[in-house]
Amino acid sequence: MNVLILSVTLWIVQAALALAMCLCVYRMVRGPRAQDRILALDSLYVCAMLVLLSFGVRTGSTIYFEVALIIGMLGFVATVSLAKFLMRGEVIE
Amino acid sequence: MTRLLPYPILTACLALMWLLLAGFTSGQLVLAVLVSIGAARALKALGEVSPPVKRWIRIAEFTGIVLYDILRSNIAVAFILISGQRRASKSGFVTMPLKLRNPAGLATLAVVLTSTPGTAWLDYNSARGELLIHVFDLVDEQVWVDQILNRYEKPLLEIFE
Amino acid sequence: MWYSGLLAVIVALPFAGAVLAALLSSNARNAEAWLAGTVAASALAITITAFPHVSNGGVIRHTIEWVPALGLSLTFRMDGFAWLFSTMITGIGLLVVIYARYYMSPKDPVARFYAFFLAFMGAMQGLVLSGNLIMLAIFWELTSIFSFLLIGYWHHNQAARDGARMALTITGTGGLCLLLGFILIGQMVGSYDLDVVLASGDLIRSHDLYLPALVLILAGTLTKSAQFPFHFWLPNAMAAPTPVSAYLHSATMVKAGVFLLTRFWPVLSGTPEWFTLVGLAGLSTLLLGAYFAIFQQDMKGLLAYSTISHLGLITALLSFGSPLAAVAAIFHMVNHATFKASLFMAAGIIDHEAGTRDMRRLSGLFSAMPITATLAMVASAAMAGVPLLNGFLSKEMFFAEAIEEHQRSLLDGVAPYVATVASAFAVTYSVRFIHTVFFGPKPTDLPKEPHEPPSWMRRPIELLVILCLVVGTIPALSIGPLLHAAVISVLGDRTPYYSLSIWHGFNIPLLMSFIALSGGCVLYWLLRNYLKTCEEGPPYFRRIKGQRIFDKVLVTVSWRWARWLEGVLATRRLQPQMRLLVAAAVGAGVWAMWGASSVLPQLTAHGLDPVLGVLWAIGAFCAVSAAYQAKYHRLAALILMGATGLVTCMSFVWLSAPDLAVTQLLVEIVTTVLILLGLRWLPKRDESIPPKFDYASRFRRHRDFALALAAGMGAAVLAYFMMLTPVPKSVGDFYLQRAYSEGGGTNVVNVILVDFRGFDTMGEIVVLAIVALTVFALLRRFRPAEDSAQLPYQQREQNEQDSVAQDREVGETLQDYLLVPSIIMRWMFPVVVLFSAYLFIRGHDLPGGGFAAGVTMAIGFLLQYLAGGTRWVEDRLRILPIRWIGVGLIVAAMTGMGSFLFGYPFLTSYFQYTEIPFIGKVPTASALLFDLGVFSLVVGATVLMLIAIAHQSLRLRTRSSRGGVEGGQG
Amino acid sequence: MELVIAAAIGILTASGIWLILRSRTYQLVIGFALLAYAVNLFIFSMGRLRVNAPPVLNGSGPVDVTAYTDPLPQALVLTAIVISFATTALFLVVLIVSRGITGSDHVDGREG
Amino acid sequence: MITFSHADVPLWAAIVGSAFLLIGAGLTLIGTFGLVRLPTFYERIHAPTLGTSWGTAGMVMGSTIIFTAASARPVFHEILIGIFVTVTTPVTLMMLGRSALYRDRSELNPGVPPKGADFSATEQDAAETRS
Amino acid sequence: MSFAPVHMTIAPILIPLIAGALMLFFDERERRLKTVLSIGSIFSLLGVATSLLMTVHLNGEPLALVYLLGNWPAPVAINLVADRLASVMLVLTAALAFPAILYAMERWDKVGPHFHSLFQFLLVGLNGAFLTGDLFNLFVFFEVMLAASYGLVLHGGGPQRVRSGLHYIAVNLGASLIFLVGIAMVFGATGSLNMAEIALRAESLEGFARPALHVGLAMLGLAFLIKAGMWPLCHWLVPAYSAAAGPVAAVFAMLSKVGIYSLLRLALLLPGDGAAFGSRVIFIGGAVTLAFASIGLLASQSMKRASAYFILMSSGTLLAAFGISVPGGTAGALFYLLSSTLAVSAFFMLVELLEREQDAASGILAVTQEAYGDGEEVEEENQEVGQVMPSALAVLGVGFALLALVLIGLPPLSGFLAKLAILTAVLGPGAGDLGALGARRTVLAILLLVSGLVALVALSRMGIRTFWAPVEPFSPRVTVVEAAPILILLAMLVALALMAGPVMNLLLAAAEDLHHPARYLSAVLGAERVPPYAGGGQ
Ligand code: NA
Ligand code: NA
Repeated sequence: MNVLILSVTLWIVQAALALAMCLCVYRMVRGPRAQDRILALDSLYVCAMLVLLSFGVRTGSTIYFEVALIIGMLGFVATVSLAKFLMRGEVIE
Repeated sequence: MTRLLPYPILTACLALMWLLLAGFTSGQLVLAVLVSIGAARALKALGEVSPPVKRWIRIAEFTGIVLYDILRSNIAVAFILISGQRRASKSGFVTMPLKLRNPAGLATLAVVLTSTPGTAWLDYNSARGELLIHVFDLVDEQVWVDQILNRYEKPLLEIFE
Repeated sequence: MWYSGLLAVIVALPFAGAVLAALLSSNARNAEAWLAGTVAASALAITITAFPHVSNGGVIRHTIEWVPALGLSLTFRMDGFAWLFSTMITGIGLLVVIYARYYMSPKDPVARFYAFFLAFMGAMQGLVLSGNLIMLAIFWELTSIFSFLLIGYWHHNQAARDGARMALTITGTGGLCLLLGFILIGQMVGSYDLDVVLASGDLIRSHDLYLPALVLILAGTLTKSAQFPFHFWLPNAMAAPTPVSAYLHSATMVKAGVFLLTRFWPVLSGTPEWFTLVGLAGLSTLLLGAYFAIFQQDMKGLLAYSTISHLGLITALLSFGSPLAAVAAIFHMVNHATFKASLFMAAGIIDHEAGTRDMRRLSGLFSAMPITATLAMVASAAMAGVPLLNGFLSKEMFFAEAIEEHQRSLLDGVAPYVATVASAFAVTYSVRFIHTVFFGPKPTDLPKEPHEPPSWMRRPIELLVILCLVVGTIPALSIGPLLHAAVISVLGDRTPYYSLSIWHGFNIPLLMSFIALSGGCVLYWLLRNYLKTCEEGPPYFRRIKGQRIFDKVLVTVSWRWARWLEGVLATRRLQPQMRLLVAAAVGAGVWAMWGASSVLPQLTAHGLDPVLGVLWAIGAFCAVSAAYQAKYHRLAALILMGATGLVTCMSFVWLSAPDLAVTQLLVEIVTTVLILLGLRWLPKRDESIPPKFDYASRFRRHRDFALALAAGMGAAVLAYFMMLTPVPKSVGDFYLQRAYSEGGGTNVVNVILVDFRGFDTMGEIVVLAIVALTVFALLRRFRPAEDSAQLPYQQREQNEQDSVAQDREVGETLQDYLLVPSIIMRWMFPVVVLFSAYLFIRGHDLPGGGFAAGVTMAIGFLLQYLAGGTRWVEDRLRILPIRWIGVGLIVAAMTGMGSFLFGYPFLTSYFQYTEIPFIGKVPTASALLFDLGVFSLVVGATVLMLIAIAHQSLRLRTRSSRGGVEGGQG
Repeated sequence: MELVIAAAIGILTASGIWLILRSRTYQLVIGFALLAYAVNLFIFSMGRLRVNAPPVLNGSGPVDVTAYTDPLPQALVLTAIVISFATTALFLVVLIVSRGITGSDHVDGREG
Repeated sequence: MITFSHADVPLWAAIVGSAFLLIGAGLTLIGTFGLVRLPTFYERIHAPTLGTSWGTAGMVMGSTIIFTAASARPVFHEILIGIFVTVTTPVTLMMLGRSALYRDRSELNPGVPPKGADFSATEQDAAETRS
Repeated sequence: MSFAPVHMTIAPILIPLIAGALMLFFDERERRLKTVLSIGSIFSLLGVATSLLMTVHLNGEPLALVYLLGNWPAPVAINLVADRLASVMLVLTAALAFPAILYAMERWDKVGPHFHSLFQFLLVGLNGAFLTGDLFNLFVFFEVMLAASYGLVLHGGGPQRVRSGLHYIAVNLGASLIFLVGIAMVFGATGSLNMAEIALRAESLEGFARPALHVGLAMLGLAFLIKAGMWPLCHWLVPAYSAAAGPVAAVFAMLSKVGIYSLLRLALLLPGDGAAFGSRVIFIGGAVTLAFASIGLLASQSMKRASAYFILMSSGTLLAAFGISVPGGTAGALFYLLSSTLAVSAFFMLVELLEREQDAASGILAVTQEAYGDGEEVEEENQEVGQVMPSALAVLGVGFALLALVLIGLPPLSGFLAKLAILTAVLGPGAGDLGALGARRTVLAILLLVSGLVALVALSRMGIRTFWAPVEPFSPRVTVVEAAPILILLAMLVALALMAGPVMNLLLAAAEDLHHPARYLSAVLGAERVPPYAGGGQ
């Protein structure tokens, strides 16, 4: 029972998150402005992180946790520098 | 003391983080303490001053409020997004004057506003102490101004100044 | 017994002399002359003493090993024939040295002259004394090289340069052919030793490789002795100083060709091929040379062509293949050497005294220089083949052989007539030479007032002329024994009976001589007025100037065609090269996969994970759109690339490679920032310029698309089949089994990186270090292009707005912008530091490790630069990335070498569980120390790269602020 | 699964190749980055694909090698990632410098 | 390192955990849905916060519950993810929003308050956006 | 292991590595110190390499010194193999490095930062590539070598260098990716990275593994051929090498040989005596390259460009000679490799000295740019100049002439002996029956002849233009330090000619080893770990 519940849930969860990623990518490609793309990339990172979380649960292992953690902790560096590039035309002044 | 342990709270949090990551064993505890002291000194090198926290009690209270608000606005925004009646709600920019000047306070406010679906921190003019946010579901501006100033800024002022 | 080592000495002596001569000061004329003279004389002396041992068939050998593996040894070998030549080389050499002492003017740098001269003499000696084919080829080429240097001696004038170059090109090429021919002979005989080769004539003549070998060797010899059609270099070599002409172009170098023909006569001659090829060359040269000689106006030119013709005569004799002809050939070599050398010297004297060699200007010099005139007359009489002179004897022999029937062929038939006509021509040009120069009216408008030269300048000529007379009158007594020695050494038991008497009674040869003499005189009488005025070169052939043709061909082939071909075959553009690269890769793949269809594994439907499928649908889509956007929307392309990287990282997680995922992710972040940093310096791409859609560019696009598609499909197919084929027994199993028990870590990948294959990691960090240093070095001297040499427009605009607003300072926009973010970023710093420490420490047992930790740390620093800007950070943190790099390398290397102390190889890891109070058992592995080195290096390298680029903005600001434009806060 | 990864490799390779055949230096940078992904995946796939069998041992004791995926390709890919990161960085800087000196971002340093 | 098989998860934990997971995933999906559907950037910028706030929270709680229950000892480290996401997302969004504002202003696009506007100006802008 | 200490085998990699790393602790002003360090390292390299050669050559047993890194058992560990060929290459590298560094002392090491470190790291890469017996490790050292070469090829800056450097890097990045794919396929097919093990397993492959291995080898071969500069993949080489600074170009003469070395090594290790990469393809490629190089040589005006084409010429010759894989030919080709490499690198430096007058372009420009460009390097301003050499022109002239002899292949210097060795092995006595590969032998012979002729024409043209044509002889300002390296290399060439006997025997032995892979296999796979080690073996 519990196995069934978990597997079905995880199936749905991952499907939902995968769909979410697709939507992010749509926005990313569609634009229209750079800020939209960056925003999309940011939420793509978040979705990816959540997928990895769910994957951890699915495989019942904590070994993939750090990857998710790195996305959560450092993923913003990329998007932040992109944003700053838009504002200042330069990442490090 | 402060030269060895510049930021006690931070150090503690770091140690806790280490333990959360590496597991709670005596050995890890020792390591955690050593490493977090080192890490804290790294921050010291950047010459960061630890924020002057006045009223510790208010912090918990404030946290509660925020979590509740976040949950509420999550539901609200989610509802708006799925229910087709997009037209009903309207969004717009709101400018408000802030008394809050303390950077840490501002940072906290920023985190709160951003984490709350429905409000987005856009611009803060330090010269005028003027904050520009974007509100997703803008029924009445004043309501939002009041909420932010009373519900968030006031406790923050109490905490930090 | 004569010490054979002396052979090496008489070859080495001139070379040693050359070195000495080169070292003497360049205007010590007497010293130089004495040196050269002594060398020549002593070499001559030694040679002469050797005569008894070679006089009847004896051979002296002396071998010095050089490269046994190649059958190449310095084998000196002297027999009668070689002795004869050695004597001529040293003897005439001595005379020329004496002559040159007076000929060369004080202005000339004589050191160089004598150095080259002696070196050439040495090369010539080596050539004639070689007992090993390769050694012979070596000295052969050396003669070409030194003659090049001698001809080009007066390199300030164009003629000398061209003549020298032409001589080198032709004779050098001939030499290369000769070498190949010798190698073929070696193949046939199995050895390069001359004696072995001479002993196996029948084998060679019957071998399949005989013809190619023959052709190659003839290419060498005929070019060297200026045989038609390779004759044209010799007249142009007359730009050399006269002593050089007298030596090289009469006695020695040009004789090398016929020398070699004679050397190999026993081996190669007697076949129809030989007769046809050699005979054709010889007879045509004989005739044409003589004909051309008549119409020369330059005395040396006339002598040059006559030399050509006489060499043709010798060649023709050798072609006949009969022993008697060979005897005649050898005899004529000697005779020609004597009279031609003396004539050249005489011409030199006239040039020297009268200041010109143009026979149109010279005349009636007899009264001015009677002795020289007399000598010249005798010598040219010998050249014309007048009785009682040496030239007559060998020419008689030639006539006799010409009549004989050797190989019944057309050539045989025409030989006598050609011989007669040619020697008639010889008489003509000889008579002309004497008559125009010494007789007739007194010369007018000569550059100098002619008179007899210093007597020592004449001595050599006198000696040679006397020789002509002596040999011409009492041949049997004078030249007889020497000739005999030479003949038997060449012909061995085939030596025929021959008489050197002057009178053989009335016979056809005598008749032919008579016809030739009288006919020649008559011909000159007819032509004399025409010749007084006519321009250089014979009628009908004047247009065809060998020189001009050669130059034209050379320029066309070696310059025009070459440039054109290079243009066709090479490209200086990158895109074609990349296309070739890809095409080659695809081609190689297809080539290797050809016919593999039989062994392809059957496609089995493995469990497809829909989520992974969706992920890669995203990844692929992003990759393709990145490729599509990269030209005009760089930022978009970068973002899409980031998405692809993210998907890659996720699939690493999916497929059980957490370490890869971690590393990939971190590298992803750094790369993005790096590229952003670079993007600032790239020019604006405006879409307003629409991409070209003409036929060519569309074709190019389609071709590239096809290439890309092919490569992609290739990679996919290979990967797919690889994944479906059963796993071979991989070394990975070993790693899995020993990682913990012997490597002391549970994260096998990390144990591999720091222990099993730590050496790879070593190299990898070196690469990282190098790249960082290179980046640093490159940017040290970085100059931005004009349009990116100012602040980005955003900053200019914002600064401008700030300065307009009353209540704002310039740069406040930035301050407000970063007010909150910078706080958070700063507070993240300790967190990142801690996390990097965590990644490092756990690395050996769980995903992480030195590299991941290092990059994390670097990102921590990067965050601070982002938040505070370069100045701000560097006021607070003193990061010395290059030190980090150095430390990293040293630590890693030292850790590896630590095992030396215990007598173990590099990087032998040591680990144990140590008991520490409170903490308990902790694994202490030396590999961890190694990983520390990696960590330090990665931090240093990454930071150095990022900061080196970031600093450019700072430099720009300082420069622009120097220039007055106020930059925002840095 | 294999099909997905193979297709991924193919598409990444194709896009990368297409880009490195173009004329703008920036396109080459992106192209090489994409190709690096492709090659890394390619090497990785040589160890065949396993889900949830990371080569991280569960403490001591005898090791059942079939329970883990082949660690060697992963180690190789790690090295490859680092090296391709380095070279990409270098190439980027070179193109910046070239753009600075020649004034053009064309791969040949001059338009056309 | 902790590993468990789904069989070890007690039923209650499975149910509760799944609930949280579903909520988290759902909210995230809705957020990205908004990212696609909303007309202007300033509205879209709200959408991802669904994912970063309660989306993440839900997933984190879910996995925490399941891991803790399955491995019969507290496994809280997922909390860190929640914390860091909450702390770092604002940085991105603030900076991004500000950049967008600057760009729209310098391109004089309609619908954004001009530089240094006082309240009244902003009200007008709000009015514009409403209409 | 006779008189070579155990760790001698890895010393050629460690010495320059540590030297290069130590230099990083001193800044640019302490150039003297860095120079001393690098010269010291090179000398010790020379010593180590020579004694390695002695060890493996003189007492033929063991055939090769095998070094198991990390003391792991034979097929698993990364292993270094110092056999005759490898040791010869090591010696050659060190012998080239010293003059190059000497030459750089005069000016080039001031032109940009970290020249000496990069140079040392280049040596690390080269020596590693020669020594390693592991496929992936070979890749790593290739990358070390290339990375350093990227740095060095751009050393001195200037538009020409940067432009050609960009192409150089782009093409070689592509090549490296192909290399990786090749390694992956080979590993996927055989499950091993150890060359010996791969060779062993290659015989007994069935199913898709066999074609997979072929593809892998094809990719590897392609990568090597790109490095070697085989036409039509060679267009990056000429501009890059001719733009590079003198000393850099001088060592780059070695770089192009690494590809050929690896090709030879692998081709003869794998079953089929050189058929692994398709010896026909290699022969044809080599022949075409040789032809192309000859054309380019004729077509090049500047001598620097010409010297770059000489690199291609030697690559072509080597490939073509290896394409006819007979031991004697291999030995001859190896002799040619030694001779041409020394000659070309000397030529690069000589030519720079000569053309420095003609175009004071890049080199000087770079210096001044560095000196006066930035505020940072003002100290460069007072760069000391060594004492100028008397009668420079004469010395350069003689040098040019001798190098020309070697490059053309005219007697009596090593160039001639090299061609003789190849021709003798291919056509001469001991070539056996010419029926086998007769066509190839003939083509090779003709090409050698023609290329020699072409070199003769081109070089005589250049020499006359430079030394004879000028009305008043120009007097190049050459310092002793700049001329010394060229003279040293010339001395080496002369020595090579004089010592040709023993050298040829050595190379024949090396070739025999190569053509009997069984020896290599037994040496590597039979290598013993140092006891005691974990898991038994006290
Ligand atoms: Na928000
Ligand atoms: Na102002």
